[in-house]
Amino acid sequence: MKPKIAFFDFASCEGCQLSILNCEDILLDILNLVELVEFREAMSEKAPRYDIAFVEGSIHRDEDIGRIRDVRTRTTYLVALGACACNGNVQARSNFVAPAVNYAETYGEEARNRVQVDPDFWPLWAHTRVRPLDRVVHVDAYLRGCPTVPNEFLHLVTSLLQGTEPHFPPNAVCVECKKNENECVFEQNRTCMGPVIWGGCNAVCVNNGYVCDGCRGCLPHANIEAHVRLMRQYRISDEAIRSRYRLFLGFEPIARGV
Amino acid sequence: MDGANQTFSIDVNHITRVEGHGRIKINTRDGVVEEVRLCITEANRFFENFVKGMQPEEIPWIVSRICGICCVGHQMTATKAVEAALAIEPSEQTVLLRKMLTESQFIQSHVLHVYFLAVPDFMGAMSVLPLAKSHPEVVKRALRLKKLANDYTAVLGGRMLHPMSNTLKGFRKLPERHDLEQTLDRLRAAVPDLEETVRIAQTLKMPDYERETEYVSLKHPDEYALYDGEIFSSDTQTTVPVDHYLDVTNEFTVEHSTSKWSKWHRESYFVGALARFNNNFDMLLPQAKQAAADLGLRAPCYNPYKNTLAQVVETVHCTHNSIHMLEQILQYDLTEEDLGFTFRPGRGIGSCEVPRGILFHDYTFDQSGACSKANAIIPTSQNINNIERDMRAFVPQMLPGMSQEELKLKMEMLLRAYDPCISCAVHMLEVEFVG
Amino acid sequence: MKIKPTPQAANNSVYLPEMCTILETHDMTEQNKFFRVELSKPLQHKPGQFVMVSIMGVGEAPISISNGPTQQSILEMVIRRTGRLTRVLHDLDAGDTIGIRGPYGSGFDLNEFYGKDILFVAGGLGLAPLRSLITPVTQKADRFGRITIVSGARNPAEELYRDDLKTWDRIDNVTVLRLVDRTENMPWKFGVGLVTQPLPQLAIDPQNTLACLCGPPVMYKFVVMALSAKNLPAENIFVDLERRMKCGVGKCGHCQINHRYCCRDGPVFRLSDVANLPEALQ
Amino acid sequence: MTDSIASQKEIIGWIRDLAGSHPVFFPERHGKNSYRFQTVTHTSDIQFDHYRPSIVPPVKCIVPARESLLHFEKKADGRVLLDAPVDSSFRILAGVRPCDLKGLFLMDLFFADGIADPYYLTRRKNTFVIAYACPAACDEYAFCAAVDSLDHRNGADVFLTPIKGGDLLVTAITDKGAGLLAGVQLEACLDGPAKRIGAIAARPDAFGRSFQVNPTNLPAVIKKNWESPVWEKHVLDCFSCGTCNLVCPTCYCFDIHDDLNLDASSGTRHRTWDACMLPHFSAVAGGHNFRADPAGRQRHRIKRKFEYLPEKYGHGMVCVGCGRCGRQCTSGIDIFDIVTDLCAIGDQP
Ligand SMILES: Cc1cc2nc3c(=O)[nH]c(=O)nc-3n(C[C@H](O)[C@H](O)[C@H](O)COP(=O)(O)OP(=O)(O)OC[C@H]3O[C@@H](n4cnc5c(N)ncnc54)[C@H](O)[C@@H]3O)c2cc1C
Ligand code: SF4
Ligand code: SF4
Ligand code: SF4
Repeated sequence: MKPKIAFFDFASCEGCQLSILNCEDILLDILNLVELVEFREAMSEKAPRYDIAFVEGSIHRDEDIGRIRDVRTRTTYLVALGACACNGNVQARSNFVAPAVNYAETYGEEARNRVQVDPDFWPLWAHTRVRPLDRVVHVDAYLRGCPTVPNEFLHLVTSLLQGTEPHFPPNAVCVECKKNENECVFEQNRTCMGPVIWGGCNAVCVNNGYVCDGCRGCLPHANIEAHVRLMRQYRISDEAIRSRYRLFLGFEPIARGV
Repeated sequence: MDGANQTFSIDVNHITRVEGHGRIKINTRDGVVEEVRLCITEANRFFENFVKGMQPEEIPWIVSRICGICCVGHQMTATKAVEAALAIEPSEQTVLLRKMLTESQFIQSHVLHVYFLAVPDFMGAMSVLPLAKSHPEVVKRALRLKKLANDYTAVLGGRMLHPMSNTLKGFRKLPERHDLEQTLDRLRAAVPDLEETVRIAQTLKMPDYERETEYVSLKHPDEYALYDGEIFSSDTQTTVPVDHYLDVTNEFTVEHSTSKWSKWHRESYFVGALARFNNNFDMLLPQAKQAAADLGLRAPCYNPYKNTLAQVVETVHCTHNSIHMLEQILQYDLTEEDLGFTFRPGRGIGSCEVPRGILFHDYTFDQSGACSKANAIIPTSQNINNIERDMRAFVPQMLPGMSQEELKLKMEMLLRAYDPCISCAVHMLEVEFVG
Repeated sequence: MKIKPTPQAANNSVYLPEMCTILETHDMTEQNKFFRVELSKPLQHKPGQFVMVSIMGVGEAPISISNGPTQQSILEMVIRRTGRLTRVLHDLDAGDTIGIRGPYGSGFDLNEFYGKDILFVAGGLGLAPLRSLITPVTQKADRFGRITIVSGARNPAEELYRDDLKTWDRIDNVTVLRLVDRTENMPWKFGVGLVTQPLPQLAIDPQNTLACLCGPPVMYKFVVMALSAKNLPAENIFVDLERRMKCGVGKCGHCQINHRYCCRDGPVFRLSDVANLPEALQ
Repeated sequence: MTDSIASQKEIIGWIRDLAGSHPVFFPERHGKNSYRFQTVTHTSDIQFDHYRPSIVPPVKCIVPARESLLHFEKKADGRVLLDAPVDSSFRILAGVRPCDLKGLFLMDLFFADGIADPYYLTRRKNTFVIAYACPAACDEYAFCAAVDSLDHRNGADVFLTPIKGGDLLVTAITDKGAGLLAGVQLEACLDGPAKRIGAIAARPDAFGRSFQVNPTNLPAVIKKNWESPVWEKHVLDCFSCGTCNLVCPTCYCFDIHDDLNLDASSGTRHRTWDACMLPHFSAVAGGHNFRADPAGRQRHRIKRKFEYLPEKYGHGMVCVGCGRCGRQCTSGIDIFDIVTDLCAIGDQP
């Protein structure tokens, strides 16, 4: 029987779902292999149970927690889709600003004062803290990156179809940089997060003339101390290093500490 | 059962086939509409807040994450704003490449909206999936056009979403000549698919509702304004400079909304494809004008459902305009540019049209070299006010002859016609229809 | 000048498996499944060798040959469910197809064993490869000295090849010592303890005994210590080692133990050779 | 072996001509500071004067970063069809420096050893090599002389030696090489050996970096160091990123994995470059990792180059001294420094 798959989203740009819709060449093939039961971005149907749930976005509010827990109870396998779901992505940087300040910045001083004294004030804003999914529910697999990489999505789907789990080797972006024969950006007197970042994106940013900013999250074995020393050698101030780590890695322990 | 003399409440939570989370609530008592509300339930990601402290070149790259489907638009607008702040003048070559990048995303976003999000409504389908079986040729054409547009974006930007090639002053990596040539060939070959798209759009039966409002878009003396121009109002028929955008958007908070709303010369205004079409019809390429004629779309048009048709017209325009731009750029070799610049503190404002309407970004940099203040006003948050007013106007008109289900569908369709991108609405908003 | 390329070598790749049909499977324990596979021709293997088993689309892994050398076109294996490939293997049954290439590795040289006392020490799944040697040895038991088989399992339910152990035990010069780490409240009438436990009591003639060990990495150190205490020279001890493998033919580099390739130079090593391989028993 | 003399211009013209009818790879300038072996086209910049070892060595043309080992197709009736096509296309590697030539020569041994690897060997058989002798060290990272690869010639089909006056001594080493040169008008040279000696004499005395220890004694010195503080010292800043392996002309470890097509029945078994410095290189199912600490992996890498493989194959160091790993390591960890430290310790009584 075809596995039932469903897509859900929380705070995100929804680009990861779009990345999958963007696999035009194979979209119809995929739909032959699975039964798509929920995909709010492209369809109106809803379903009570699914085999695989792809969840995009980070968790911010109490109501998000309720909803992701509900998804977890309905699905056999839960995949964190994209950087927001895997590690909080860019918005995790807002964790470094107190919620009241966030409101004040966006909605004015008055809002700041009220949000602090009136718990019922604009409950939708009950912004707690930007968290990746696995801080709230168990996650079975991670499709990293901002946006997610279609090839990894395919590997995941074909693995599950065959009754096994996907495997994403914990190798640095540098590996793919070498396979693409890129000149290392350090060679060009620029700095890169690649050595501590989980590869799998084919080093696409370096391939296209940029550096790696680390959207796929830190490797489990990342040698952060060495990376900070390396950045300092390139005369990057500690403050700038911290800010750099807080671009995409705001939720990683390192970004809090550097 | 029609809605006359009925007491009911409709609550559509998690509206489907729109980007982001929204909710429509309608309450009627004895056939009288008591309340119509549109709530946006998307969690705020506080972009304006957390970009503070970032380096100038980081900003366009990070704020593209506001929205997946509008990522190019956000990146372009932010690039222009930061360049304005730093007094960076991009070269002609850069501007041309950026215009192509912009139009590539118009094609992809409009094709996605028309085929995946809107057409199923008209064909009575819950989604595009059943159409893959019943109308495979339609779905295959949609995928073909979308793929072309996506590949076009990737050729220029490095990848389809959150492209990294464009940066302040220019491109980190220039597109390969070979890829540009191939894109040109493919765009030319796509013309029949476009004609077919127009033909399908002709068959869509648009609900017959009109409400005249203020239409706001960029306007440019030489071209159909997408990348550049000044802010134009259909009410005054004049433009104001982009730097005065705050006078246009006049954001205000309303009791039932967590977002700021916008209004200019009247209670609400419309941004997006229909506004551009109404305001800049003359600048459309002949092929696009022809498409409009084929669709029976005449400027000015006051039926918001026809925003979808205006998107079809713009798709035709962008494709033909891209063909012209590619022909132009292929006449000379692209040159690597020095992307170095000297920093200066200051404030800069940028505006572009994105598929869903006019977009503003505003950044200030202090002496430290980092961003100290940021603001972004997104088309969808400008439109929400207008959408709710459309709903309030249409629901009483529709009620007498319509079942609850139909009414619900028509409201969803109306919302979808605006192609709202709620993820973009970094300004939070809540519109409730409770009775 | 136009140069003609050397013509393409037709499908003779070492990495090309033969697709074979599974004849029989049964669950031996919760994690271990027995497979009997039909080949197109006899494997011609030596005891202790292994094959690469694959499922197309999932991957490939080294698995020990568990049956003794035979003229039949049969391959027997015990596969533990641990990862990506093995979990899919566990879903297969008689009639399904898997890829096999091999046999690979050094293996045991049966000739060396004739006339000798033999001590087998098998921990858990280690009995599967050792069975490929125990089988020919017990079939011609009269040509060997005393044969002792120490077999350890985590608990009674985890014991492999129960019938074989019984059969072997019935042979005159064969002693089978069955142990479990813990009974875990299951019926068990044999020994309780680690495989090292009975070793001090064994009468071992250091000059005329060969010992073959196979089990989890932690086992070797302690068994070797116990055997050294009995003065068994390192030349007389064989260890069957396991490493990550991709190619099985000494190329991919994953299984290297210092300068040796586990797949080519092993997986069966003489302990005296391993002495200068600090990575071997760590 | 025949010698002749040609100007650089003639040789460049010859390479361009070859590129008209065959894929020819030549190290071209790339990025700020690097070179890449790239297919020669009419816009290629072909010159011999400037060079730093390319980002990845030319052996990438023979073992690409990813190649297919076999295709499979599962039929509805349960049969599985397999096909293992071997790439037998033809290519020329030109401008290969002695370090990489030695690298190729060693790779030839590795892949032919034991059960031969048809993918490598078939491509290699159809690969012609035009090598070029370096007149001076390419940069401060090179130490080819210290590991005896500077004068390596085995494995080339044509060898180009720059001689006094700027011309090139063109030596057809193999019949294949002579074939490549057939039809090219070259000035015959009768004193090739003398010219070669002259070219060597004209090189700077200190050619690149050198060790305190004679190349032939290196394995013995490295062997003494199993437990050594040197290993830890040189991984303090290591990212375990594998760059040092991936850019090495004699690293050949690979991974194999399957990719299933979306028809869920056909697909390809691929082999991709792997690296023993990567953390999971020696990890097995269940989580045990036989080389879990970076120092152990670093030791393994160094010992392979300077002890294990030299002893096994008997063709000298398996590090060819190109300097790529040190040059490209983001943390500046340099195999030359590691070996120097080991030699220093080894010298202590
Ligand atoms: C010589 C030899 C004989 C073996 N005999 C048996 C046997 O008879 N029965 C049995 O159940 N197991 C045996 N193993 C172990 C078995 O190979 C692994 O359990 C198996 O590779 C796990 O593969 P996987 O895909 O399920 O696991 P994953 O963890 O998903 O591993 C992925 C890949 O890594 C490699 N790999 C992972 N673990 C190992 C490992 N322990 N050894 C070698 N490669 C590994 C394989 O290429 C494998 O496909 C043997 C190993 C070796 C080296
Ligand atoms: S550019 Fe970045 S990812 Fe690439 S090799 Fe250098 S440090 Fe690694
Ligand atoms: S190179 Fe870095 S920033 Fe770019 S996609 Fe990969 S992990 Fe993300
Ligand atoms: S290149 Fe450097 S950092 Fe990377 S694994 Fe090698 S020694 Fe370590």
